[in-house]
Amino acid sequence: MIKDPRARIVGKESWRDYFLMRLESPRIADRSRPGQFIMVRINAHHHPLLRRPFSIHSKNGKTIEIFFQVAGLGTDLLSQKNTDETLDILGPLGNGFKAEAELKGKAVALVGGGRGIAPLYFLAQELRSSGAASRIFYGGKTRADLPLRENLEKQGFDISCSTDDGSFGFKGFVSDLLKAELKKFTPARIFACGPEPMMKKISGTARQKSIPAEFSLESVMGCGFGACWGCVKRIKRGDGEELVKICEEGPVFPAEEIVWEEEEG
Amino acid sequence: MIKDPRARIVGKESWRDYFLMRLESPRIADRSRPGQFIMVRINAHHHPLLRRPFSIHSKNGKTIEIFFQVAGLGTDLLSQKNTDETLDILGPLGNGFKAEAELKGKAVALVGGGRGIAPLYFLAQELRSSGAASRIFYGGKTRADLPLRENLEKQGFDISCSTDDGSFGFKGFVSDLLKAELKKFTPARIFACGPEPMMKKISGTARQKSIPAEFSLESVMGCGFGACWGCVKRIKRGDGEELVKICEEGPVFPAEEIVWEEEEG
Amino acid sequence: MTDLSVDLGFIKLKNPVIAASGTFGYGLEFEPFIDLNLLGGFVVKGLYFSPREGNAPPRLAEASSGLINAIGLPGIGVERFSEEVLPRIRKYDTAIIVNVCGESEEEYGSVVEFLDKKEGISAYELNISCPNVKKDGLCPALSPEATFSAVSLVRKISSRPLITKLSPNVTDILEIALSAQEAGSDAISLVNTFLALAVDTETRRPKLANVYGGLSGPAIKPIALRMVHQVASRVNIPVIGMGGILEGNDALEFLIAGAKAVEVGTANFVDPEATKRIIDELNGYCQKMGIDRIETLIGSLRT
Amino acid sequence: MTDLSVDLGFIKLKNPVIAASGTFGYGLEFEPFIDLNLLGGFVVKGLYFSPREGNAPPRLAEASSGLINAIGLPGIGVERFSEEVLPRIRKYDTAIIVNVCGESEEEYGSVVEFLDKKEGISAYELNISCPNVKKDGLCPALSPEATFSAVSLVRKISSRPLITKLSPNVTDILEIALSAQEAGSDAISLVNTFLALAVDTETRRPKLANVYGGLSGPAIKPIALRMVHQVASRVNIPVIGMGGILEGNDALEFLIAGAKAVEVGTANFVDPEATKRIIDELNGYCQKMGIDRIETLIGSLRT
Ligand SMILES: Cc1cc2nc3c(=O)[nH]c(=O)nc-3n(C[C@H](O)[C@H](O)[C@H](O)COP(=O)(O)OP(=O)(O)OC[C@H]3O[C@@H](n4cnc5c(N)ncnc54)[C@H](O)[C@@H]3O)c2cc1C
Ligand SMILES: Cc1cc2nc3c(=O)[nH]c(=O)nc-3n(C[C@H](O)[C@H](O)[C@H](O)COP(=O)(O)OP(=O)(O)OC[C@H]3O[C@@H](n4cnc5c(N)ncnc54)[C@H](O)[C@@H]3O)c2cc1C
Ligand SMILES: Cc1cc2nc3c(=O)[nH]c(=O)nc-3n(C[C@H](O)[C@H](O)[C@H](O)COP(=O)(O)O)c2cc1C
Ligand SMILES: Cc1cc2nc3c(=O)[nH]c(=O)nc-3n(C[C@H](O)[C@H](O)[C@H](O)COP(=O)(O)O)c2cc1C
Ligand code: FES
Ligand code: FES
Repeated sequence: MIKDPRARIVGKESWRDYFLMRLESPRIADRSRPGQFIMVRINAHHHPLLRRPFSIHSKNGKTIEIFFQVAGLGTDLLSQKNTDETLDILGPLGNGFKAEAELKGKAVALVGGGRGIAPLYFLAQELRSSGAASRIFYGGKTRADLPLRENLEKQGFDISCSTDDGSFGFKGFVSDLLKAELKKFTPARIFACGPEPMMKKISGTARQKSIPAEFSLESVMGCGFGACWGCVKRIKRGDGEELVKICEEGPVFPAEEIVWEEEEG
Repeated sequence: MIKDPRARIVGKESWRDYFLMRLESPRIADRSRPGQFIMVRINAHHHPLLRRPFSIHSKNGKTIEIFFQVAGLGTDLLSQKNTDETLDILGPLGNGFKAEAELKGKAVALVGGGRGIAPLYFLAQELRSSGAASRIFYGGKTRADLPLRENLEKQGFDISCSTDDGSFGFKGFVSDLLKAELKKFTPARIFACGPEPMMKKISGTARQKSIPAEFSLESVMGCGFGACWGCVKRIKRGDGEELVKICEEGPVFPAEEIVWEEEEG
Repeated sequence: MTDLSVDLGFIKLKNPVIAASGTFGYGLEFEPFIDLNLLGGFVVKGLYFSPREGNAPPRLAEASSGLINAIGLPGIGVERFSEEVLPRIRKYDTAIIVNVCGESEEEYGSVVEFLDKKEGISAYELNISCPNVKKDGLCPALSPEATFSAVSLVRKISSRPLITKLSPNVTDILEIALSAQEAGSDAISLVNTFLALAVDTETRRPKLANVYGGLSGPAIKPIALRMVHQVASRVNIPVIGMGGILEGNDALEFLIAGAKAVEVGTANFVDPEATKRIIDELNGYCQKMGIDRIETLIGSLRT
Repeated sequence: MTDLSVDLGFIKLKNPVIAASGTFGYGLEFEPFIDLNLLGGFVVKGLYFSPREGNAPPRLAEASSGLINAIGLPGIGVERFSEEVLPRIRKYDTAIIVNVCGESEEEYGSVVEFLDKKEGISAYELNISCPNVKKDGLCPALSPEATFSAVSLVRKISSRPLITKLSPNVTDILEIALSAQEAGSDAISLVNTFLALAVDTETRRPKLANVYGGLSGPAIKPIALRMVHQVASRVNIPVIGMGGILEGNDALEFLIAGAKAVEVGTANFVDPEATKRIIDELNGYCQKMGIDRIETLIGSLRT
């Protein structure tokens, strides 16, 4: 857990409201694993006040990347930063995905909804280098919500896409695409990140098929390093349930530990 | 009084912590007179909240210029804006200097301390075109606080400088420089802008010599257009004194109306 | 088109957006920027019976996402107001509300007595909550008894609807609101500003000549909103909410929390077109959410 | 070198900067970022007698220049604290203060009774002001009587210095402070958070599961500072000021207004090195202003 007050922006790409930023931060890059995240200070002023969490999208030597969608003021201001400006970041934070090592030689499914694709690229790279074959399922509302598709294809990943409106790939939710594909292939593990309803559905599918799964959860974070008790989610522990800090013990949890929230009425 | 939400920055120059910005705002430029000011919204967020007042430094066709020194967060953020960005501004505000018309053919003294030079350039230009001859006295702490000296010289103005530390020109306060010069020349009017203690001294000198003088006052401004009652200064009116909104009835006042604040103990 | 009108019982507003007292001058200051006919209403600067100078400068200090003011209610008094201002503003088709001040209960009474004879005023807003007049921010709205007493007195004199403006500087805002209701107030408006201090660390002096001032602006919005929610869910008279409204979304928070209308204060300084913009944004929200009548939003918070 | 130490009477701090309860975990969370020995002190997360889960999520919402939290005081209880945490933090050469909570007066008593037998605690901070536990933010610090009663009880049991932490959600903060003093508190710390609400206008639900939460951060600084000034100039015991301190200059405002020390809260989330940086900035200010002993600044406001 390192504070790097001057991580330099060394690259920036954008598609509509999606941004990919490469940050030079050797010590943080060095320690990063897939599924971990960083906390970014948006500016030195009083508003917005809190840092914002972003998954580590990739690492390459001294640099890491984040991939984000503009969701409000913080991400909007962040998207306006340019190459050669610096950012104050903390990282790497959280546990990361857990099972990479055991998956050598196996096939796995990575499912990303919208900006939920962010941590999966790093995971796919690591899985590849540890000898596992990833199939990536990438869903968005419409074609423009799949900005990383080409990048991922260029990297040679096996990728299937879905859009809610059918403007590209499978028409429907990515959870439905996965469900359909699971008739034909049985991954050793499913990794997913995206909106909770999507993850909840995938969790159901995985349980039905008895496929182990891991999910990366989100929550409003006050600190990112265990000091505020703000980011808790209900998690099964032993016989009961506990409110667990997802910045410390997560954000990634195995399917069987997650207590999904009730759909609201 | 016009709100121009998209005044485009069409030029920017800087010297250490001093900035000259040219803004394209045809309707505001059209109505501007020397001594008036604009209110600039720094950003669309919640902090800093209020607009900031800046004197109109010059106008040229569709554009006006502001000249400012970084004093805190607002001016710091403003200084980071670049050409082609837009600013939300209100203007022209305030009364402006009063006596230009009557000064045809006469000699006048314009005295600016630090950023107080800002409104005087516009005034000197107008005086010149109405046939008055300005002598400009420009004071700063040190040589670097006289960034506009060369510009003014290039424009052919008669300019004398002072620095507190003697690094350039007369060593001492610009009010002392003026006092010394007034032994040799008697302007028909003195116009001054700068820190209050400087203006107060000049006011004393002018009274002694019975030279009419006008001063541009400052105050924290909530609105700039008379709605908040925040910017008042004590002003002589009739037999008594009143608290007068300087954004409406000022910021320029004749010497005899101003009630200078007591020096603090 | 969404129906933005709201019915306060004693008056129907064309939309729930009212410009707040002390931040909208006498209305005239905003003529260059907006068409005053568009507003739900506006409240003029606080009026005492006689003209007043207000506090010594400096009167303003900026704070994080907020403004601290100790203006101290300068003004032209009821006579000049009736002669010079009222004739110029009453031509507008919008609710004109006069913010009524007093050094004593009697003065509140005489202001209302005087104005009651003049035409063109829709309601009085009883300002028993200005923190900038007495030492340590003392004002009637800090106690249920003083609130009851001031409102009762004015209630007897006034022929017009009475809105009582409350102070947030209290332990139990509901108790004060209930006193105002019991004393016959037709509505409650809240909040006035929070008593505050800012220190200049260079000079080690307060930034305001008055030492304390009142904090307004986005900084106070979450506290103001809580108070509006506490009050609106328990009184029977309409609540007008305010505190830090800069955008349509802020106004919506207050409406959803139970306010029948909102007042927009500090925002008018930042953007003299703020009230107009907020009305447009309310309209935009309603269209997006498929809401025909904005009144259906009021108090719709699902807790 | 400036002498940054401040003497609270019952304890001397190496500097006036204390990390605030609930924003500094159990201290250990900050070991990766700063040397805890540098601090004047730190207050650990509020402790009840038994472990507690706290409130349901979502627990946090950001506001303008502020943070609204309804954490609800989750924690490990006194036993695990004494066994697992205390041995690891008491080795630091800094004041360790335990923030004491209770559902009832008796529980405050039992927490203190239990901890009194453990070594390595410098003082207790009695948290009678958390707005996030009972409905509508009710807590003892809202009434002078309840404050007196809770402090008196703990005073009898505790062998250690007692700091009473006050709530800003009151009409008359001085009255409450005087009750705490009369009941034997050794110091006063203020302020805890302001009861607040934020509404999600898309879902029309409160942003926090608990509905109300407590507002902290720069937004509240001017109000907190006013309260510290009101209290410090009238009580005989030291006042520890807090509310929105992000920088050295903010801490200076509190010291000049009369606080003998300050607590730094929300800033720790924004910048885990905040306490250290603030100490450096205090030092820088003193050097620039030619101040030998920071204590000479305390209460030096020229009103
Ligand atoms: C561990 C973790 C990893 C994340 N990784 C990514 C990523 O790689 N790419 C990406 O685009 N986004 C990611 N997010 C979400 C991202 O942090 C939020 O979109 C961002 O904080 C919103 O900030 P804002 O100021 O733009 O929006 P705000 O105006 O603050 O809020 C906009 C919306 O986002 C929600 N939100 C605000 N803060 C958070 C938060 N801290 N966590 C979750 N939701 C929040 C709000 O409730 C609101 O609905 C991640 C979140 C977590 C917890
Ligand atoms: C009519 C008028 C014309 C002005 N023209 C110019 C100009 O042409 N060039 C220029 O550099 N400056 C000018 N100023 C001063 C300028 O407005 C302030 O320097 C600026 O507002 C400071 O903002 P900030 O956020 O950077 O500083 P802050 O952090 O807000 O404050 C820094 C310091 O400036 C003081 N200050 C803050 N706001 C104001 C204000 N509105 N007026 C005066 N002092 C303030 C504060 O008290 C503080 O001491 C003018 C002021 C007025 C009233
Ligand atoms: C400069 C200023 C002057 C004010 N004058 C008055 C006043 O005369 N009467 C009154 O009832 N409230 C007055 N207020 C309070 C506002 O009407 C409003 O209650 C408060 O500012 C909160 O709303 P806001 O955050 O939108 O500004 C004043 C506020 C400001 C900032
Ligand atoms: C997330 C969070 C948790 C808090 N938990 C506690 C607590 O356990 N006990 C307590 O006395 N105060 C608690 N507080 C209040 C702070 O200690 C402090 O009084 C308040 O936040 C104001 O200071 P600040 O603006 O510097 O944060 C908490 C504050 C926050 C933001
Ligand atoms: S974000 Fe603060 S504890 Fe997890
Ligand atoms: S700045 Fe608002 S009245 Fe002058």
